[in-house]
Amino acid sequence: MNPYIPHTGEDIEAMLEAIGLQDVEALFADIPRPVRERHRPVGLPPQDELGVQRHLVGLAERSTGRKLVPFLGGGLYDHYIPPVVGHILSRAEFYTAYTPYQAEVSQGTLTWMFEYQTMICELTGMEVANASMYDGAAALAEAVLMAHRATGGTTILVPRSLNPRLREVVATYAWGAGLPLRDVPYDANGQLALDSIPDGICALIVQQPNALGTVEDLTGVKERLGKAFLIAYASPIPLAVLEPPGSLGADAVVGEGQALGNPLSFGGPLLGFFATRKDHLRRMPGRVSGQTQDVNGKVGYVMTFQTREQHIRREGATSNICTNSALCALAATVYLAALGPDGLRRVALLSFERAHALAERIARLPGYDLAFGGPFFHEFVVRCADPARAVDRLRRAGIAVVPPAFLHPLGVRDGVLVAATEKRTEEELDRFVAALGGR
Amino acid sequence: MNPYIPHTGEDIEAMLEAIGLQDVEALFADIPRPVRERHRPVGLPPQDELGVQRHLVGLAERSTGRKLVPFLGGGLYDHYIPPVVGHILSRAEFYTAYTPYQAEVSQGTLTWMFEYQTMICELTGMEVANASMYDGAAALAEAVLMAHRATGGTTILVPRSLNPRLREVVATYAWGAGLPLRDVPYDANGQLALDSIPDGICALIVQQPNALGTVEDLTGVKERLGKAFLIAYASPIPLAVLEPPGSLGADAVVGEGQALGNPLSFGGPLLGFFATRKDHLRRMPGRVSGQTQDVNGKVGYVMTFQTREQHIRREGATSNICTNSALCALAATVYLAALGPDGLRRVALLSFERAHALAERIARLPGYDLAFGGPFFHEFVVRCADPARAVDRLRRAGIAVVPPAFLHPLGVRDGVLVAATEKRTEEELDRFVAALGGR
Amino acid sequence: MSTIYDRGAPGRRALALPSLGQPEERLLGLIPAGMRRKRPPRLPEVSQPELVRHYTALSRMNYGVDTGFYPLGSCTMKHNPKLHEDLARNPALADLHPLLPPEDCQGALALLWEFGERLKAITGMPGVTLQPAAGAHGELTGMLLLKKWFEDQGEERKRTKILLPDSAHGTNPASAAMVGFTVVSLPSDRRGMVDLGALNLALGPDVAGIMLTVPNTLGIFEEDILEITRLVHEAGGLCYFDGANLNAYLGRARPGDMGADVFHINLHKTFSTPHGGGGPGAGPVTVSEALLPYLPVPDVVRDGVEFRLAWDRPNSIGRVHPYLGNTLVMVKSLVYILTLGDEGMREVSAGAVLAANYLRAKLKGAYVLPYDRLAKHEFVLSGEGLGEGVRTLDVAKRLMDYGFHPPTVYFPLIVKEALMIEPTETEPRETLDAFADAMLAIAQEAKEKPELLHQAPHATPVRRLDEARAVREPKLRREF
Amino acid sequence: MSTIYDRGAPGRRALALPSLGQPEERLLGLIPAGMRRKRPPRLPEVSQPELVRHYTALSRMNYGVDTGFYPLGSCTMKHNPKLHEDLARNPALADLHPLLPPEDCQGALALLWEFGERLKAITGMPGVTLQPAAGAHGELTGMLLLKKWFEDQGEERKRTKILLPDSAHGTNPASAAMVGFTVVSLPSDRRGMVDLGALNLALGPDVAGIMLTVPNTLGIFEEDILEITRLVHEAGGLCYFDGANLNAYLGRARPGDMGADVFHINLHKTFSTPHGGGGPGAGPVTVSEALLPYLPVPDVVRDGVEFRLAWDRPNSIGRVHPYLGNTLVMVKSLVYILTLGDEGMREVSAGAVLAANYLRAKLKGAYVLPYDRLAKHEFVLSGEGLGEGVRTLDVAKRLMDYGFHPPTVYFPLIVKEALMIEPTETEPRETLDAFADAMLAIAQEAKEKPELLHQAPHATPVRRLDEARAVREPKLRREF
Ligand SMILES: Cc1ncc(COP(=O)(O)O)c(C=O)c1O
Ligand SMILES: Cc1ncc(COP(=O)(O)O)c(C=O)c1O
Repeated sequence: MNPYIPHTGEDIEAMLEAIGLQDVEALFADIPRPVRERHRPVGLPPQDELGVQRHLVGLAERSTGRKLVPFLGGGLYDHYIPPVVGHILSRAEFYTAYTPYQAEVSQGTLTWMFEYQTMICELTGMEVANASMYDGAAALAEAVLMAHRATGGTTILVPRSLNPRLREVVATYAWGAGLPLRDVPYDANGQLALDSIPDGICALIVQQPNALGTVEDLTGVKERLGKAFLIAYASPIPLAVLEPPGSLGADAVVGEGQALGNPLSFGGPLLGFFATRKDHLRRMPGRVSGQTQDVNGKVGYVMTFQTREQHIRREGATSNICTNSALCALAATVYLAALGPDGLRRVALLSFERAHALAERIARLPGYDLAFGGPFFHEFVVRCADPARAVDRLRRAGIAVVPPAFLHPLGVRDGVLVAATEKRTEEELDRFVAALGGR
Repeated sequence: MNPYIPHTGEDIEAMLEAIGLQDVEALFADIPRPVRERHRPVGLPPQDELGVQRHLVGLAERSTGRKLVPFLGGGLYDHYIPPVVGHILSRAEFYTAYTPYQAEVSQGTLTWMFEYQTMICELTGMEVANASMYDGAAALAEAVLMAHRATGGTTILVPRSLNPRLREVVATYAWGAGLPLRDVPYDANGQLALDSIPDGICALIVQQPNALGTVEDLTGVKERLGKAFLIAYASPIPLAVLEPPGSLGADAVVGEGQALGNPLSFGGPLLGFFATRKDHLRRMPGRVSGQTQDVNGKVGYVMTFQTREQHIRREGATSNICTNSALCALAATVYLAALGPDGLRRVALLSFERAHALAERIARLPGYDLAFGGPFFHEFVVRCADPARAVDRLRRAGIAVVPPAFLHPLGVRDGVLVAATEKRTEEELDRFVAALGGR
Repeated sequence: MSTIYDRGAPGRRALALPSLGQPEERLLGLIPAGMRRKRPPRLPEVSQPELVRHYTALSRMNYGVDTGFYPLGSCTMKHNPKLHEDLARNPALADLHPLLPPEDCQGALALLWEFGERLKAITGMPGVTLQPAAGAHGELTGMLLLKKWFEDQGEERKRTKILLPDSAHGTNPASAAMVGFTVVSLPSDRRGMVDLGALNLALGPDVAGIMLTVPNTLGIFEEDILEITRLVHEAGGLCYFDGANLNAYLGRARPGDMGADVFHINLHKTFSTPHGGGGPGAGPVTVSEALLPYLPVPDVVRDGVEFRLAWDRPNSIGRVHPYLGNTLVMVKSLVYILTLGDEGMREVSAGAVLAANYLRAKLKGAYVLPYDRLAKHEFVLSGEGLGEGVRTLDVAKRLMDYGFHPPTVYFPLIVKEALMIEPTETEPRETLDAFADAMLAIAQEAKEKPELLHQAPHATPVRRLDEARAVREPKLRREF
Repeated sequence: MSTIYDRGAPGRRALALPSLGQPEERLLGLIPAGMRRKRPPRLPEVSQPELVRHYTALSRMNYGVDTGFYPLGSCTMKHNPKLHEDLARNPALADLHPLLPPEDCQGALALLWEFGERLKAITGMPGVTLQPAAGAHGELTGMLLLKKWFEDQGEERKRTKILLPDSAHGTNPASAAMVGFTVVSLPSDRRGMVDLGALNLALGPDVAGIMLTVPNTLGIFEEDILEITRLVHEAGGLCYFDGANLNAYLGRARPGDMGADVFHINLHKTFSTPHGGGGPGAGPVTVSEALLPYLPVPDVVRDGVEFRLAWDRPNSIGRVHPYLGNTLVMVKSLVYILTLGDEGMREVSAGAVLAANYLRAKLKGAYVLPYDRLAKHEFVLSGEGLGEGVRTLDVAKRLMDYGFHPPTVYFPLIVKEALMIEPTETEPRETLDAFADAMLAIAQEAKEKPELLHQAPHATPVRRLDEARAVREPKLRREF
């Protein structure tokens, strides 16, 4: 018997009898015969757990990358995940629940959503946040669509220093919605070079720190944009130390929350966070948990402002999103609660320190230099004559960095992107420098 | 601040004030000054999680054994553990609870204990079982002590084919209790050669299958023992297929339950199971869960027959055991429930089949033979001229077997002990045979 | 409920972190003063014991598949096999960075490739993209594919309408709208199926396509499905299939054989991945021959025993995901497919449809069953006429007192006071019986003691919550 | 509660296993007919969803440290750090077979060696064995060591008595008895400490030694400890220390400096490993110089950077464990020690003693406090005189209604109606306050509404259970 289907022969007979049918096939009589006849099996026999497990583990372990020391960034970061996060995420009551449509039996989910929203608002300096989007790219694309709804503008200003993966996803959504993108260059520091703002602009996207690793200076930017949206795409760990875009006038702050207690996961699932100002609450995509009371006056939480959502508003909804990234948001919540303000700051500064220690040592190597002069956080571009060769040397020393082609769309052809987190040890830094130095 | 101690400076002050003390040191004024002064620190600074984790994982991964294919037995076996077992064991309500002294808030533990006792009785063919002992060896030693209490006899008959680790532990306990051991030889089949039973015997131990892997024939043994105890030490997976010692007159059936859903754990924690006849209930060591009712007549479970136990009976207790192996017993319970009668039988037969397939192929190799002619289950002794060399060949092929010295106390100096479980693949068998055959 | 902010005290922490090794100021000096944060984010300050207790307590206020029956219609809340969870936590997958060069992530690529092949075979369609992160994301991808197709046909400006049965899920119209399509609603007929007459009237040169759910959200298989897709194709349109209900015919029929051009699959429904209290899921999309050139890039391609990423698709709609999709979710579904095999997949749909019809038979006397025909994996009752002022919401809340999660309510919209019940194949008959008994008891209560329902739930951590108040006085974050 | 046997149906199963590949009979033929099983064991037959729900439901009826305050005296129910659980599940440890040759398990040996060294330093004693699987097992090991020592001194037949304060834990006399010693009870004096006069009287050439608990089970430090051990040693006896209460002075004092010859450590108390609903724990034993030659074999020994097992101890008592002890438990405690360091260990004892005295101060007005002195990590109240027929058991059950696990009750035996309260260092002050409030409220209830206590608990999955009935009509297994 199938271990997931508890119907014995006797069960099946009794159930068929109650329905008034002779056999199981009769349950499918309403599927047009030609459709049933055209059906072809996949060609797979049922398998036992041992066999499937062996197959899967065998496949997974073919990935040599798991043995390399990662100095990989490019949007996702290898931070330490405290074991307590995994333990909470393994609580079956959390992970085997659906979206909390029925509040009274979902107070666990609704309460942490409320906590998560608070934490995201605090990190970003914003007033309201939703309970998650698929990933940072989707959050950014949705912010663009929201800006369009709010401002009526169409053109989106996109820095050349935007992470190319983000750019590609935003471009897809924007094309669908009929919104043109326009490039904004960066300067020798690797920072946004914002000249004049053309008319009819819908929004400017700024990534903080940007894809070159450079910290942007957002002061005065919103003032220059006027009604157009300032959309900040912010990296959450640096936000512990950097001025939150919300305090600098941003209309929406979105980003990728993977770094907050979620594994790299080969790129999915991820966690898009989305925060904005109260004024835009009714334009915001996604689920929101709100505090209320029960009939006895006891505090409780419900999903609220659902009239924005697809299941009520249908084609008029603020987004089509339904399933989101809840469990990853729970991970972020537990992570932030575990670290607290001091711990988060510590992780940020440790990562900062590792990156700067490494950058300094690399810059002293002959033939290597930092590509940009601007301030950076935990990621930076190394300039060298032959990036492919540099990466190859690192690889042979058991070190992984993002392939140089990643930077090509940014106009960087002589660079290697390097990121560090608090997990990188002195010994690993030594190994990195030694490999580059050719020793 | 220490992450496990939530006392802030303010908390400490407030608590000291409530107590009426000035400082924390005053809390220790009752420890004689010379004792406090002689204290020397260990010399360890506090460490962060990342560092400790790195240290531990680093140490653990120094064990090359984890990369070898195990054909290891000798009392512990590498069976497949269905993931569902680990998921249940990770439920914090189970693993962070103490012994269920307070029944009304411990129905989870007490209910599974009742289930476990039922399953052990069914497996062994006995009437009552306790809720676990430390390990099989301790269970066996306690059975010997119980036999002594029950029969008044002192001499324990111990087969030469008993697992030497069991023998050593039993010898230690028996020496403590003043009970002499006497050897019983085995025959050319590797089976118990029970001649005459001397007078004043307390008990005969029989291991099923024994340490040579051989299946013992227990028919008629109890009859010959008379009042003396027949104590069977049985391997639980083979019990799915072998006649339970309880049906063959055994007075106590004990064993090592690791194979039932518990990892090898480098030998600990393990799971001693202990079953006996109703007559001996009040002589039995260990915790027992019993069914009863609450004031409303609702069925519930409590720890019962506690007057046997040390906390009530003190020096008159049936054993000193307090903490046992509860969580491992829960693993066994979930394992047995997951497999059911058919699944357990399947695992037993698959292991049997793997072992026999391998034995047949080895026996066909020149220079190798099966050491004993008796029926075996999933473990057997290969006879060869140079066991060390054979083991070395296997090791170079990435295969681990029990070091030949394990068999020396059994009088086997030309043998290699080989075990197989349902996890061993055809490819691994091929590799084994090829390695031995010198190809 | 109290939140984590109500626990703890300043200075407490749950984790021992490495020290910085140098003064903060030295490091901070490297960031321009204007970009330095003035005020730290207000985050909880709790010790590890407090942290663990808080979230353990929260979890215990949740209902999940592992705690009980969860017949939430349209959501396919089936058992989540435990093997899947463990495999997805394997560090060889979970700790893999997606920007590693292909030669260093062959295992992950192999797995994604195999998964894509399986989905193509299961749906009978020649192309697949694994990027969409959920069903609605798959719908968006599908709508983008339609847009691209008509752009390529030079019909982009003409074909602006998407036909949508009135029983459709909310994500369908919302997805169409995101790509600028106008939604035209199609009425259902008395059978609860697409009204062919109405379809014929609606079709024309301005129609880009139709979005169909098969079986539809009433749980009814569109018996005219071949006719419908033929008509749409003849009118120059394309057929989008919402695959949320694939559990109803898994292993027995394929959308590719029904005329689908695009098909999304909610892995968190049919393919057993847990829903995580809202997500993450995954929504891979399979497509017909015609749409192959437009699929997102990159593709995972097999070259002998090696796997690589291919970008050679000039007409692609582009990326909808920054990497390759929700890999860790897909692993679970791949394991599920391999475990089931063809036989198991047939058993899944058999079990799901059997259970739904069994419950339908048991409940149809006591509740209004607006469309009384053979159901597939779910069926829809109405809470109308149960008793004095009793609404479907009351029935739902009352079910909680009986220890069950309520069905989906007030959807689909075409049934008044809808109660949409999807038992799935993973429930033992005893559970179905107990649920039916509770439903029957509630119907009785609705007549005899309606206040029991109005005041329900009684046995939950909180009593009925005031949703209006949450909107009237919005509290969407803790204020300090 | 219903058991797993009440779920399921014949033929259901929770796991897909490989098929056998050949007829069962062929294989079974290899086993002599008489030894083949006639009737399969009656085991549950359940599907995976049923299995998971049953045990999840059972778990939810349990109280654990992760769900709330667990002041069970003498059990040190502190927080169990989550890092420990993950590290102990590392396959490099968990899947390691103990019979591997030492060269293939260097990691595990290194870890055990390091752990042993740490324990020696913490206790200030030169020898250690890691074999004992629990505290009582350590006691047994200790008693065997004493027996061996006296055997070696030729005094085996003479030294037959073990002195035991009347406050001792039940395992102490039981362990002494297992090795054939006669137990002689020593009265406590008014301070709650060993009565030196009585000790002097009891000592003599027939005394093998004393078993002491420091601080004792009243939570009181034996202020005369140096005098006591001196007297015993002078009389030719040895001193066994029960280390269950090490949490009281961790990092501040060492049994080796107090005159201990044998000391057992309950890792599942002081060293934070979870108790698992009864076990497993571990009870390593450290010993004085004199007893080194008798320790169990083998020993883990370091040779440069290599680790090996050493058997060269001809006077060893032999093995008490078939392998090297509960390695996976020890890993957790090693991690704990490394995380805390010296400073953290001092904080542990400070926090534990602070919390105990804080509660003592708060409760002493409302409950009888028979020994009113500075407590260490725990203290003992009496439930006497609370109100009309109210017993300690009633207080314990009533605490459940307030959401707390009751303290240890009716132990130590020298306090009537004992309530033994051990808060540990891992509880926030807020929790201690809430517990104190509940205790005070209950004391009030005992006077005003004693029936509330007699009938307690009210808010648990079952109400008060009939223990007498369980003995009268024993049901110790399911009957079929
Ligand atoms: C019929 C139908 N279509 C689409 C969706 C949206 O899927 P997702 O939640 O995965 O985005 C759902 C989800 O409930 C659904 O039931
Ligand atoms: C004082 C004391 N000694 C000994 C023991 C026995 O220890 P274990 O349960 O580890 O065998 C206990 C356990 O509660 C105890 O409290």
